[in-house]
Amino acid sequence: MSEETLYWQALNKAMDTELEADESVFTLGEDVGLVGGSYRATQGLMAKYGEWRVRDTPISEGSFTGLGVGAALVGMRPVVEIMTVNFMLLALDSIINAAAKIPFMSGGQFRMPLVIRVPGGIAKQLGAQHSQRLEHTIMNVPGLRIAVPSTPQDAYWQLRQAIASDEPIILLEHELLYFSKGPLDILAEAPPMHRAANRRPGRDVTIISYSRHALLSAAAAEELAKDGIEAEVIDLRSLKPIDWDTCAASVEKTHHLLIVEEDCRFAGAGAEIAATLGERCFGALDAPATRLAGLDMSTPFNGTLEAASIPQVADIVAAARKLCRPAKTPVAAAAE
Amino acid sequence: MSEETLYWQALNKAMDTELEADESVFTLGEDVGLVGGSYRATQGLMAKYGEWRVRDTPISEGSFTGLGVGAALVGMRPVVEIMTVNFMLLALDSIINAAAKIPFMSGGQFRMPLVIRVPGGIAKQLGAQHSQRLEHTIMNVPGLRIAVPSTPQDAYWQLRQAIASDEPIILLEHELLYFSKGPLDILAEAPPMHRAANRRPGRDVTIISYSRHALLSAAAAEELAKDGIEAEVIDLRSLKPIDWDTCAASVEKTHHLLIVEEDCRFAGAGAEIAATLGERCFGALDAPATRLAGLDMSTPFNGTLEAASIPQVADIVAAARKLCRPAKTPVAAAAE
Amino acid sequence: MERDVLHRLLSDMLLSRAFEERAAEEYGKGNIVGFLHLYPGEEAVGAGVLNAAAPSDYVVSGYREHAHALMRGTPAREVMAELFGRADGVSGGMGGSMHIFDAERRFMGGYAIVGESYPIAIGIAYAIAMRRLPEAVICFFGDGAVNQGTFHESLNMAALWRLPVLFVCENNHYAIGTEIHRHSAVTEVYKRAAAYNIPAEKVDGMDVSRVYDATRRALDLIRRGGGPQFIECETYRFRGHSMADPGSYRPVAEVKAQMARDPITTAIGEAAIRLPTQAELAEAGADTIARLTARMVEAGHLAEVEMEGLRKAADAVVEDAVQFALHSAEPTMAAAWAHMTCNRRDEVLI
Amino acid sequence: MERDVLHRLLSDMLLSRAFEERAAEEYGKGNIVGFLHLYPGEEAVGAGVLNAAAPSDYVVSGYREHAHALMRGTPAREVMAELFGRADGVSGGMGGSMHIFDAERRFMGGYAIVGESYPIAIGIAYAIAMRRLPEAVICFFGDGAVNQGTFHESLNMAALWRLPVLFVCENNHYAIGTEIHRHSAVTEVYKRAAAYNIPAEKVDGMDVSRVYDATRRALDLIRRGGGPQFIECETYRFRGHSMADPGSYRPVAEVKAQMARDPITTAIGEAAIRLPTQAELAEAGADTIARLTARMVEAGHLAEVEMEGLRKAADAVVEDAVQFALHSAEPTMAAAWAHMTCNRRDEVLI
Ligand SMILES: Cc1ncc(C[n+]2csc(CCOP(=O)(O)OP(=O)(O)O)c2C)c(N)n1
Ligand SMILES: Cc1ncc(C[n+]2csc(CCOP(=O)(O)OP(=O)(O)O)c2C)c(N)n1
Ligand SMILES: [Mg+2]
Ligand SMILES: [Mg+2]
Repeated sequence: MSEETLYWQALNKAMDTELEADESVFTLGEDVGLVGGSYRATQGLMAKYGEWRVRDTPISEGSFTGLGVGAALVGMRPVVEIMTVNFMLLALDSIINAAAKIPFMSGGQFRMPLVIRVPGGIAKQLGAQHSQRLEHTIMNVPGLRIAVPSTPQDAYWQLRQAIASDEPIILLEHELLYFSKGPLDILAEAPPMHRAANRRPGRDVTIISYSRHALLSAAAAEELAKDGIEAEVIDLRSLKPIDWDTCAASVEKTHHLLIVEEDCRFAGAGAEIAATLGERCFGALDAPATRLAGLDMSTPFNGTLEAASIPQVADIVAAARKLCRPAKTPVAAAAE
Repeated sequence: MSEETLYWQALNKAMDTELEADESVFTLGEDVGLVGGSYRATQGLMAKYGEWRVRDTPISEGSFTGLGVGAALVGMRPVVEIMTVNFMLLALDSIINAAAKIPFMSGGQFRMPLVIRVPGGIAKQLGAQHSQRLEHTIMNVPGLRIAVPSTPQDAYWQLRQAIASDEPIILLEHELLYFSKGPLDILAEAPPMHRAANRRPGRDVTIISYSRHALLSAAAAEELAKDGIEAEVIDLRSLKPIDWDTCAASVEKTHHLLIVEEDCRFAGAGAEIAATLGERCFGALDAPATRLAGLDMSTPFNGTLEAASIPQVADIVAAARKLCRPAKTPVAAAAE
Repeated sequence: MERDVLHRLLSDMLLSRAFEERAAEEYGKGNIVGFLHLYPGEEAVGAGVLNAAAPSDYVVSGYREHAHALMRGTPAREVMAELFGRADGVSGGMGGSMHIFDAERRFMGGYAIVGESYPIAIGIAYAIAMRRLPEAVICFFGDGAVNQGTFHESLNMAALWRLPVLFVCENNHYAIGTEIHRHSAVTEVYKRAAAYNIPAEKVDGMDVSRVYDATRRALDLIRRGGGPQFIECETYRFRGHSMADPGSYRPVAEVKAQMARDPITTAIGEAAIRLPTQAELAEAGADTIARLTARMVEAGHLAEVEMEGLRKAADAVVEDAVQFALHSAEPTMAAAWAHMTCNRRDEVLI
Repeated sequence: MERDVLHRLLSDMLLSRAFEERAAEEYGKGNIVGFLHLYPGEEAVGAGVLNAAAPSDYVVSGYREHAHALMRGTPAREVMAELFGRADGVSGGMGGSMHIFDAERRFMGGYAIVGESYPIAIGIAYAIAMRRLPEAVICFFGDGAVNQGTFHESLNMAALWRLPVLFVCENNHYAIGTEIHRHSAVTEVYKRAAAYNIPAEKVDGMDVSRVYDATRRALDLIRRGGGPQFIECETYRFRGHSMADPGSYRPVAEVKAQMARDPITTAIGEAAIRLPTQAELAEAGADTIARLTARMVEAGHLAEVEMEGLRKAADAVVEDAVQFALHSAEPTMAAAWAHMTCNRRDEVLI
């Protein structure tokens, strides 16, 4: 049933399916129509559904995101694409002050079936202004939900779930994942949108991550296994809410927690994870909940420095090893 | 030497002193001139320094904040007042993408002596859109500094230090503090802007807080003392960077950490504090680092619910008591 | 103009005025807390525009919007209870005076962030256009709000896609304490719509029938597919920006002169047999309604019983609203959580 | 127009063209990574405007700005090294092609967030106005950038306070793949400046001498206290939006027709004894520079040696720049940290 599919194709298929099924679904954003989206997620859809349902917008992020809010208020199901997360800073008033608060402020009179799709993260030498990971900027806002699909299957599931939901949901898509491949089974039943996925069972250390770095963490776990360290890899899939039960269950089993994130360390997404699990699993932890994160630095353009500014697979391996066997020498460890 | 002064008067005096001393200092924002600022911080200054140096602006937060960035690039020392933190969402591109990144992106060619003053926090029934605490939204941004003065003396010191600094600095002022009184000694030597203050020594529990909630925490400590619990109260004064040494030293002494914040709990400022100190003081903590924070809810307009949505003195007392004496019954505790 | 319409307009204005003055009183007593932006002086704009709109049209407004909601038909009780922060308030006590929402009457919200209403208005209009309905969106905003970037962005999109929106600028010449000459390079607001090819006109916002007529014409054009329209209403607020503002940045002479142009005075004049003379108006001064009414009744322009009836009806509605609000319960925390998660359906989260 | 000026303009345009084509090549080889927005087709705008500016003026630009920096005088070596991300790049390898800064030449940055440059430009202008200096700020932006809210906000403030800014719109008719008719309700960009009472004019952006003249006039007005000025230059980019964009949303016929209007062709024409005829220009087609040069040399309009000299000089500068960049070291992490904290002075933080 499942087919190898590119991440962008999975999104494209999800959009297509929803546009087909429900007349109130429409999408808008810069170059989503004629060009088909910077990362192809809306390719071919304008030709199929017309320009009212697949709308190219002027460069006016604040207002076209707010347009989505207004349309959602009257029962449409808009999917706003903000070309990259870096431009979302221009749309935060519409997202935080309007979308997230209207249902509450109105005393529950209005639904807000708004979806905002945003490519982001560090790609390949796009410079400091185009390399942001702003998950943290929005995590603190009550009333929003945030999904962070790392696979084509999740991208497909979560986009469809987000469109079906009446809550305002932001999908953070990673720019380096659009051309990654993975199985997609469009008939498979989806887990709840916020459910974390256990990508690899293990007993020695829990690695919690999300988006692209969940894949890097899984790769690191394979390395660690060669070393005899069995890491359990949890891919959060959702940053708001976070599936604490799945996380805590793993930590209570492994007694070690490594949080891996691309976001800058200071007040990054990992801070909330470490704080909550540090409190909840206090008795179970044999070592402090540890964060491996991006440097607290604007992203350098130079490629070597750019790569060095965020955790790579080798860094994850090293951090996990250190966490599990802090006192042992490599020789002793190998002898185990 | 020290005089009882209102918080807004301390800010006003600091502005006046800096405007007087340095021609490159100027301030701008909505109604800072003729009206003298919503919270009076710039009262009387336009009459004294003229409209070019105390500039009333149109309602254009994105651009007048960016105007400050441009002026700072050529050696001016602008102090931008954003009327309340809620409108800062409209100015985040100028703050995050421009002010915070230009010195770095330019390879160190430019200074950024920009100060942004922002009243914020929950005041008195201003509704969900006017009750935000957005410290967390900006804490994750490399290149920014954030000061959170809780007393007139700190307001005076930190505003002057911010203006003197070449880094972009945001002063988060609390709306309920402008009419609070405290001693101000304009000749006293200032501690470094980012240094945390130990507001009350104690041995049983460390309470870390900032801004208005640092004052509430100090009040709670007095209550706790009646109970025989000696709380040490740390007022962070700076949210970026955070003075970890002062915090850690206290936790290593008390073995208990309570973080009190007005911000929503999920991914609030407290998350970073709990995460870093939970890791750094892992061995010293007898109980998990605990956060007492605002509810993850948009702020209700109704006054009773509004008050219930953030920690009050009694909540702090209860949380500290529970942290120090988890197993004891109230009777046993009283008998001590 | 039909006598019926004029009476409706006058009733609305009297209700709004009575409501606002009473709200100010209740604010003084501490029954209303927070920001409270009152509408006296500007009633002709709200009354004229909203009476010209159809029930199927949508309204989007700012933070000075509870008067708009009243004139749109939201029961005074529910508006007052919201100002009091009570459970029976139209927004359940969660919104407050700046966030009145009334789904039933398509009153799509008061927004307290200046400039936030434009995108929301064009979003609703986009939905209308997609569905090809004969509806329109009315978007209210002030002269100060025109300088927000969203004005520019949203008007461009409205024009580009010919969306059914009527933009109504309530130009009261001030953004809090900043007079229009000090905040806008072009002070004739309606001219700024030309940058988007949006037809625009300026009307005397102190004259309710002109506002009404202009709105009728504009909505008619919109419904015939003419795309967005723009009306600038020149008006004046008699009070400070909000209850916290004494308004001392305005010359006393200016305030007095404007008060003499009280729109309610003008409406009464039109509803009656002959218009009051300029001299009569000028003399009227601050307490226009009371003094002019007395003199007009004396002169037989308006039957005492009729005028008294309108006034009393308004007062009674407001008194009833206050009593209702006073006796309404405080909302519970459980209700607040229910509102937070009102869109979650049956999904169970963590 | 003086022959000297024309030669300078032509040299700049040839340098820019050679630099860009070589950059594209280096991109293909992997020496340049990331976004790379090239300038071919639009050289007349940058060359005309920047040659008319004084060294004491400031320049603020977008992400298609490395050509602007070149023509402003930043050594090609330092620009190329920045595109390569090397330590000797003008921004130390920290910025990249979209973030060229050159303090020495008052090149105040390339900004990659569309619309971000307006506020920065008016901020610099505000400082100039406060200091009463005879300087001006030149702010470049595209037709797509005009729809960002900051355009509206910043132009209003510039006009309100009569700030010394020259707004230069490089209208190449496209915002990536969205043609101007599909993104702007008013497509004659210069008309939008009227909403702020800013004097505006439209010039043929493929004709470098017109751009140069218009800029001279505008800067002159600004220096005489005339407040902000606005120039719209109609132009065209020959390539896709960036190296990642094949530009397939544009009709081939349109691209071909525009290439025939190659601004370098026009400049060569003016620098020489007689202008090429329309027919000659039309025939020139895609490979304008090569073909026209050959024919002009044949006709004796431009000395072969002279033209070859200019071209070779440009090529040599570019070749030297590439070699320089190739041999420049990678920046270190220590340097990156030093840039992050470059404003900290002696303060020791945690
Ligand atoms: C984005 C934003 N900036 C500032 C404010 C504070 N503020 C509230 S009302 C107001 C003045 C608005 O003036 P105008 O649009 O003319 O409306 P009026 O109050 O005169 O009806 C300001 C500056 C705000 N609410 N939102
Ligand atoms: C705020 C923002 N939104 C979107 C983008 C993505 N983007 C980069 S360039 C561009 C088109 C700009 O068009 P225009 O202003 O006409 O300049 P041109 O590229 O044609 O020179 C877009 C949409 C961006 N960089 N910033
Ligand atoms: Mg106004
Ligand atoms: Mg363009």
